[in-house]
Amino acid sequence: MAFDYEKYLRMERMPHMWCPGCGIGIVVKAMLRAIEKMGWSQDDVAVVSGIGCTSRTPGYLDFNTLHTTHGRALAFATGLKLARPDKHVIVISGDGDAAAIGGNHFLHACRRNIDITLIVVNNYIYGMTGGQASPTTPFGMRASTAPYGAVDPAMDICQVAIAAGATYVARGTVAQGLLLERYILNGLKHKGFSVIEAMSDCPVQYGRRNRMSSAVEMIQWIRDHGVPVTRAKELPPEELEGKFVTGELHVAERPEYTEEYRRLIEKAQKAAEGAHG
Amino acid sequence: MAFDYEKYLRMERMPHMWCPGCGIGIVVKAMLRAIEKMGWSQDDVAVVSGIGCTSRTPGYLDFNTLHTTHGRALAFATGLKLARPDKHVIVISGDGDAAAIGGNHFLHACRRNIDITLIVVNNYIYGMTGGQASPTTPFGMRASTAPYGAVDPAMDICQVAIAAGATYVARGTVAQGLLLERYILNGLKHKGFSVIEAMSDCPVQYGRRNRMSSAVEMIQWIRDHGVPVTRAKELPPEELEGKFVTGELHVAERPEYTEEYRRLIEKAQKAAEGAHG
Amino acid sequence: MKHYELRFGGVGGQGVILAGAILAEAAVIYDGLYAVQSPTYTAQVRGGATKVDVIISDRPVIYPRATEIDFFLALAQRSYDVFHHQLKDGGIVLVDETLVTRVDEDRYRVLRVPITDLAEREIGRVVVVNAISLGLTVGITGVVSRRAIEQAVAARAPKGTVDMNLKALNLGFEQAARLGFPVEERTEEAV
Amino acid sequence: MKHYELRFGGVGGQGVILAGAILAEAAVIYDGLYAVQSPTYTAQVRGGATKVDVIISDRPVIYPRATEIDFFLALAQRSYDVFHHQLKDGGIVLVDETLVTRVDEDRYRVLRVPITDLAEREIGRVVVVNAISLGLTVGITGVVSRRAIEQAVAARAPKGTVDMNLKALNLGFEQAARLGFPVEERTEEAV
Amino acid sequence: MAKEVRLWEGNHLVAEAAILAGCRFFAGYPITPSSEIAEYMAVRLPQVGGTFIQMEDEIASMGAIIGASLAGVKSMTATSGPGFSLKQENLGYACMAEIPVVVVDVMRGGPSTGLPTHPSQMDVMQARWGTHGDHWIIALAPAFIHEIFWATVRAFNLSEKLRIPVILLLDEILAHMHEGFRLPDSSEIEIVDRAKPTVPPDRYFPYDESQGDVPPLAAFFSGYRFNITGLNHDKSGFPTTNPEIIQRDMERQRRKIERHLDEILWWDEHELEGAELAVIAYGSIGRSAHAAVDRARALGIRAGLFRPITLWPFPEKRVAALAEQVRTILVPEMNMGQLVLEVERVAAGRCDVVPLGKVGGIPIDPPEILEAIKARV
Amino acid sequence: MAKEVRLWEGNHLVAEAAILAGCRFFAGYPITPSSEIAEYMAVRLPQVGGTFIQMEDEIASMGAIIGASLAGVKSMTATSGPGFSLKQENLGYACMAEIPVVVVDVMRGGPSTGLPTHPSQMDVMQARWGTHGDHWIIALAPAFIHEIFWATVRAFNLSEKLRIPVILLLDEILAHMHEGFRLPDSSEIEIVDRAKPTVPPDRYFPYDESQGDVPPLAAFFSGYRFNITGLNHDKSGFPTTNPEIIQRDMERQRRKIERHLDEILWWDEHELEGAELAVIAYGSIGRSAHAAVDRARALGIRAGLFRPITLWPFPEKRVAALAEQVRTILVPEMNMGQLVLEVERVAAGRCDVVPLGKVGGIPIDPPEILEAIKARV
Amino acid sequence: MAETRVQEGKAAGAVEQPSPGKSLPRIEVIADFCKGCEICVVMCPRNVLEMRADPSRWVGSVVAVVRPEACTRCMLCEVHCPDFAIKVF
Amino acid sequence: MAETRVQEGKAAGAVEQPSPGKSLPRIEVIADFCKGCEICVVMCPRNVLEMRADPSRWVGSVVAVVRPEACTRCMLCEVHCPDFAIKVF
Ligand SMILES: Cc1ncc(C[n+]2csc(CCOP(=O)(O)OP(=O)(O)O)c2C)c(N)n1
Ligand SMILES: Cc1ncc(C[n+]2csc(CCOP(=O)(O)OP(=O)(O)O)c2C)c(N)n1
Ligand code: SF4
Ligand code: SF4
Ligand code: SF4
Ligand code: SF4
Ligand code: SF4
Ligand code: SF4
Ligand SMILES: [Mg+2]
Ligand SMILES: [Mg+2]
Repeated sequence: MAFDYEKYLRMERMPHMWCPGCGIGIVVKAMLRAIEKMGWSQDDVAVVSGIGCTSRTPGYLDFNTLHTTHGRALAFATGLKLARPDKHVIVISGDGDAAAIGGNHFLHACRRNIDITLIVVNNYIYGMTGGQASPTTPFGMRASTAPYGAVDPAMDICQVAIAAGATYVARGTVAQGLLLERYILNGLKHKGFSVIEAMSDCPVQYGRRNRMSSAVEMIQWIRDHGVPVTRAKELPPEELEGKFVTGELHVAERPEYTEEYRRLIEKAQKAAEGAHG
Repeated sequence: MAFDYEKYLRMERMPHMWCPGCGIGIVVKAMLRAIEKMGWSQDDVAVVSGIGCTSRTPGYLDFNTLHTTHGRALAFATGLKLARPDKHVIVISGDGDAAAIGGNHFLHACRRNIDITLIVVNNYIYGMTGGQASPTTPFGMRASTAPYGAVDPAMDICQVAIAAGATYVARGTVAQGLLLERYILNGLKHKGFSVIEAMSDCPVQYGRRNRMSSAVEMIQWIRDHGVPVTRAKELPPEELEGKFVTGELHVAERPEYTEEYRRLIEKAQKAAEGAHG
Repeated sequence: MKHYELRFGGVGGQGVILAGAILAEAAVIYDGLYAVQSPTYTAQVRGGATKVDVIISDRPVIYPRATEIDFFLALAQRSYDVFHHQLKDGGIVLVDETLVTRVDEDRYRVLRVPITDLAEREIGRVVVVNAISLGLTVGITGVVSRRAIEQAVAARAPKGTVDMNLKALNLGFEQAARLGFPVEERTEEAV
Repeated sequence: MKHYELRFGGVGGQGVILAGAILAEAAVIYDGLYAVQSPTYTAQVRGGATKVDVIISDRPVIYPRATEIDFFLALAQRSYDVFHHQLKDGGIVLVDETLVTRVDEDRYRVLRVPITDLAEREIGRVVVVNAISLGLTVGITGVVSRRAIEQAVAARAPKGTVDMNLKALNLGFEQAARLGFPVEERTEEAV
Repeated sequence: MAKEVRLWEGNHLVAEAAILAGCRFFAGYPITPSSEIAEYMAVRLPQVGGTFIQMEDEIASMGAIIGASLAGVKSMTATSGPGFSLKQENLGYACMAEIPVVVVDVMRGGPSTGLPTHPSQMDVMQARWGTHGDHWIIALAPAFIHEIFWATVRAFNLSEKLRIPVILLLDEILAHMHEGFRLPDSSEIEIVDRAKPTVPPDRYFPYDESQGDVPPLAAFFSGYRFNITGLNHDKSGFPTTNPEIIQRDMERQRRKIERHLDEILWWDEHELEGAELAVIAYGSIGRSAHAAVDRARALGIRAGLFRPITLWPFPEKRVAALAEQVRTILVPEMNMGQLVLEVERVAAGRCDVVPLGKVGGIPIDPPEILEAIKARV
Repeated sequence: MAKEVRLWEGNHLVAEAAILAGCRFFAGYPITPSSEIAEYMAVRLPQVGGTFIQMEDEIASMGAIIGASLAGVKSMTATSGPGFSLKQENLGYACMAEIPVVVVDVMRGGPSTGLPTHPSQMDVMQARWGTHGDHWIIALAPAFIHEIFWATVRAFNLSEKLRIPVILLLDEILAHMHEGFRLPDSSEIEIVDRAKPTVPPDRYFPYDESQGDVPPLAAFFSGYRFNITGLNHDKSGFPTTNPEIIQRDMERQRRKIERHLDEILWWDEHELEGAELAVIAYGSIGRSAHAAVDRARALGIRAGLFRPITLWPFPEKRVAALAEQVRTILVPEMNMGQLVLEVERVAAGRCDVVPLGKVGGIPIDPPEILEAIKARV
Repeated sequence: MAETRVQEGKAAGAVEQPSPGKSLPRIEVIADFCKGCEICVVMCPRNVLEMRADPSRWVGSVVAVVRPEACTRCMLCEVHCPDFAIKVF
Repeated sequence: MAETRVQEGKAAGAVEQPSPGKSLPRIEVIADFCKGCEICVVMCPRNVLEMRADPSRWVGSVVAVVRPEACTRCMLCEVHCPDFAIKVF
């Protein structure tokens, strides 16, 4: 049965501004279905973003929504979450937002293992500003600032997340919306910092420059270049060259930041009382 | 035979400002011995730093020396290296400088694999500003901003470097100056971005707060908590809890950034000539 | 003194801004006039209303935006609505009649051409809407010479599309003639 | 009107800044006077010259730095050299005689005590240099009451070191007496 | 219960005052000479159930306090020059989104790394103009220990009342000096909390002019679901590019300041009656000037002191009147001439305006100011 | 060989002019409406053997160009409001260390994310005061296409000559408009390179006052080994806390500007002779004002235009003289009143100074300015 | 068009046969939202959907439901429509 | 003090016996640089060095060479002196 997206949409702001075939909408839908499954009240959820096409998401959603500055969504979200650890904070970022200018906040949110879910819509490009290279633009691919092909190797956002300490890390694609939903759902359920990277298409700014001018072509490319983690383990490295691994890449248990802080408060208050008494 | 450090020191600025027993000096010496082994002319070497006790290093050394802003040494160094790819650029940073405020530049220097050698003096603390917690302060340890013990887990700088794409990553300690020298030397030889983390002591700001008030105690602690990578591979994870792994943790070959850029220039110039002809 | 202010309005992706640049190039490079092309973006991504002003003069252009517009080409209703205000009373409004339906007839002289339909029907490619529009614009206003606009269009046309674009440009001139504006003689050495 | 300006100078790590705070606390909390303690750091890490000004007055202190110093305690030559300039002519300079050897005898009234040696010899801990210095300072200047400085020292002394510090303070008073400054009667209920 | 007089370090008192003013969230990144504020907060905030977090940098700290404030928790950060520069982008966000926050900048020698452990007053213009784009901001520069306390409380109150970031400007002298102060009882402190919406959620708009120049700000998670953005927005908080809406919105923001000048402006006057020369000085140099004026008066020189505590908005009217009264205004500052520019502007030629700038990390002491006074009368 | 007239986009011409001025390094981070500068550089720099790099953020971009410049390569970055805020800390470093760099800020609506695709002139005060600490800076705001070209060349030349960061302020209109321009031949362009040391390495000091107000800057790796720091430093570039040295150093930096005002200041005057009212406007609004003045004159109104291209340092003397001449100065700007404050200061009450600020992303057109002129004469 | 099909595998457990007990699927297209991207068309494993040119729209086309009877309610079209423009009941 | 010894293992290949052919080691202490941290003392595998109190220094002590004849020139003291204060020839 059709999912009731309207419940979560600010219908007066629809249709949204994303280009025809842009994958962001697919990710947002997966996220909304996952939230519905969590059974959370809309009042208890905040959706936070930076700047970029992806980061326009909050404006369409009927939650507590916060559209911050480029790259800084996790910083704002950290304050929000610490102020109300009992509420749910979801951050949605583009690849540039999360991994270029926002790289440092990303690293440290992972390290703290704060109970926030980060969804990165990785479309290999700066969509909003007109197709400049992003840290995930694959080597040799074109962008408006990489007219001769990118000479910087692409960053593997999930690997960095794992190394930095995130405790739930998964990668899905817009070619597989239901799997993506499942990863987001598991991320939301997870206590700790969870990262879901959604490989997505930007036909207008990335596809067009790289001989995939339609969304369908790009989504196909994405489908063809994802290797499920179970299969990836069996493949020799050469065969993974130029591909990306999908699935739940890392799940771990580590103390969660706001809970640790709650414990710290108890400790401090006990010590202070002790000092008085 | 005594090493001729004076050759590389600005003797008129000595003695240096570091506290008695501070490990930074040990790292600097290892670095100077490694540079000597490279046989480089001092005119061809730049030493770049950010801000912090460690970052005071350049001021004492007779190279082209650049003391930049907090966390940004790698950004300045990237410009310097790209302007003169034929010269040698070494960056020396504290743990806060490299991994807190400088985290993003660290990530992206690793990703680009630019031929710079980064030495991180990890003393678990912000030395210069008076003992505040750093991203490497171990969980539960005290700092002036962690009076109840750190609730943030520590970052593993080397693991992040590897995940982000650095191609030579090693960890040494100030308890083993000769090994440290060897890692730095291998880092300098390596074509690509190399990271050498030197576990070091700050008796004044870290030790004092954590029941190791003398340099000797801290250096002992460091010696006792390092596990050589060969041995670490054989140990169960529990036994590595609270320890750090030393040795050459990662060595890989990947295209180096300035060389790729040189190729790009050739390509662009050929294309432009083609367009004219 | 020749001083002519034109505005092209459309939505992001239609390419009116490029069309404005080509017209300005025709004026500056090929006719030796002064010109400014000055675009306005109202949204960062596709689908927002955009406009471009082109001011052509035989003296240096001081203010780079149009304030008393002689000619307004509107390829989208939204764009017409937002951007027509600075048109002179009695100024010419040329609209794509399938896309723009509500126009202030009392104030302006309104010309209607099914530009997009023509592009599809006659040339078979929607992208040539701009070339047709340029033909129409120059045909109607005579603001630059036919030869200049032909050269400018040819110089900007992507490889392999020069003929198609010149054909479309010509179609524009024909449409202008159909609306009663005289056709300048064709320059054959254009390419 | 009582208005007294003191300066303690040393190098980073010696704790003169804390000593200044204790003296100011004695004045403010225990003697009900006004006081400002105002430190200067010349380097961020150990070993640099540091100073602290303490201004004690029976009226609110306006300018928080000393400008006409009555009393200067110098525990390091470097500190003396850098910081003695604002001392009044004829003002008192108290130096640790093993650490500070060159003093402007003509301008100031110079008092010499081997404070660090005393700390080691008599108390067995260098850290009490500050407590001895405070005893000397108060003994010489009488700027706060003996009782006040005792209370202030006791309140600030780390757990388990109160007695040691009070002993050192007393040693300072004794040294002051030795230099010819009258000893205020001992307050026993200090702790 | 009346508290005892204690010796307070300026930085510590800022932190304690913040807590008394209701601050329950602090995010910061250490930097000399402001670090003691963070360190004090790290100890104290958890004791009162609040949260201290050391972020990865100043940018993140600024973002975090805006996030926390949006959840209804009064928030603060503290920094010094280099960090203040880094906070500018997100500070502008707080201006645009009208989120109450307090930012302490303890001024040290600059520019760049400058003189980290020495005082300056070099960030005065940056406090007004540091972020890009038009914006309004309040900056307070207290001088005495009690003013540090009350300025901190007032910073929170103004911030809450006007939905505006308030900058507290200290200099290193004030930050590190210790002075006696008795903490007031909470009953002695007036605390202002931001207005909460009175309308039901479906009629709530976070920038609704019809609710006054300062529309109420609902807290996130309080049942009012709305949108906040750093883009220009309409009354509902959604992006707009409508020029009229934007113009009106900016004018309302300016009005927030203009209509509340009475509450915002705060200054001290000393010996201005009959003065022929006025010294305008603030922060620790305000104290130096006070002492200098006393000495001048003792010499029979008709000098007086105008000591603004609110630097931004600048007390234009009062200074204009002063310029009418005196022949000379002398402006000593620990910089190469910053606030003096504003004094010149406001004096508008009515009297001579003389800068007395000094850099290098040492304060301008009373004798120096006295000299300058003497040279001008 | 004389080049042909071409239609140039403002942003592209900045980039091409930079290359002609000798720029061989560009580091940037995309942001509307400045991105075309980076995109053009990405194509063109490698063609001339230079280097373009897209950094991870604006902070890194600013750092990278300082690094490259220190290696002797002329360097530039370009950004818009939010990115300009982020560059401030390292911009201050360039001031302190006196490293020549050119920073382009294409102004869009602000504050914060504001109106990314619409013009403003809201960063004018930030260009002067955005970083912490005392510093001096040059900011140029061209208005016509040829001025964009020559201002870019001049930005590099001044930067090299004075060892100072130069800000090129465009607004979105100028950045995106296309206008005809013939690129000059390189023989027509005067190019200034920073002075190289004439002393041997052991007698070289990068801040040696005895070498003049602008001591030569050796390139890294050129055999001169020296130290550069953002701390206050002595003549050799090593940290110092000596107040006298610092005061002298700062004064020398100020002198760099004061003694070269003739070369730095650049403005255009139009119909000022006999004017009773002067309009002061810059950038695209300078063009609007020009048109408005023409219309006013046509109506017999004695209005004139003063159009500063150098905004910082502000052409104080000329404006003061103008204030003496006219009854009113009108200052239209696409902001809520920024440069007008400086005009007020300099006018010092000699005439009325009337702001005409407007925000919302649409320019102030000639009719609006004409209206304002009429209302005032 | 077979080669452009992008399908989500069974792994996601979503592709089902129409169950006889239930009523026929109803597929709703919100034409105002549809941007004609064709994703739903290629996602559909049953060729239920097709693109239809519509020059009156700036995007040029809109989706049309051409074989509703073949629909298995697998939801892949709905899940992958980026524009919230198609609903399967 | 044995328990405070911090030694770099043979792995580094640095600990050697004094070679009889060479002249006796000369150990130079630059007293002005020595900050009395004791690191060289605990690093030395041959107990060649010792700390000596020196109250005239703000750091309170300075290193002294007490058994030069035992030195193997292993360089561990020099390598680990953070203050460039000890040299072994
Ligand atoms: C400080 C700052 N720098 C740059 C920008 C310009 N900017 C806006 S979005 C963006 C990148 C968008 O790319 P990404 O994060 O991948 O999001 P997408 O649009 O692709 O979804 C940039 C560079 C900005 N708004 N702020
Ligand atoms: C932008 C900015 N923020 C903060 C500081 C203050 N600061 C100087 S050094 C430092 C940290 C030093 O720690 P680390 O990098 O670990 O170096 P260490 O002193 O321990 O060698 C900090 C926070 C600064 N100078 N600039
Ligand atoms: S530009 Fe790319 S990312 Fe942005 S909306 Fe369009 S397709 Fe999506
Ligand atoms: S504070 Fe720590 S890191 Fe800094 S010099 Fe002292 S011991 Fe070394
Ligand atoms: S639900 Fe959609 S995708 Fe699935 S069969 Fe029906 S029309 Fe096709
Ligand atoms: S996927 Fe959605 S937007 Fe795309 S064609 Fe189908 S219904 Fe239309
Ligand atoms: S070289 Fe140094 S460490 Fe080695 S034996 Fe000799 S004195 Fe000891
Ligand atoms: S290691 Fe160096 S500084 Fe430390 S005691 Fe030995 S010689 Fe002195
Ligand atoms: Mg992207
Ligand atoms: Mg450290």
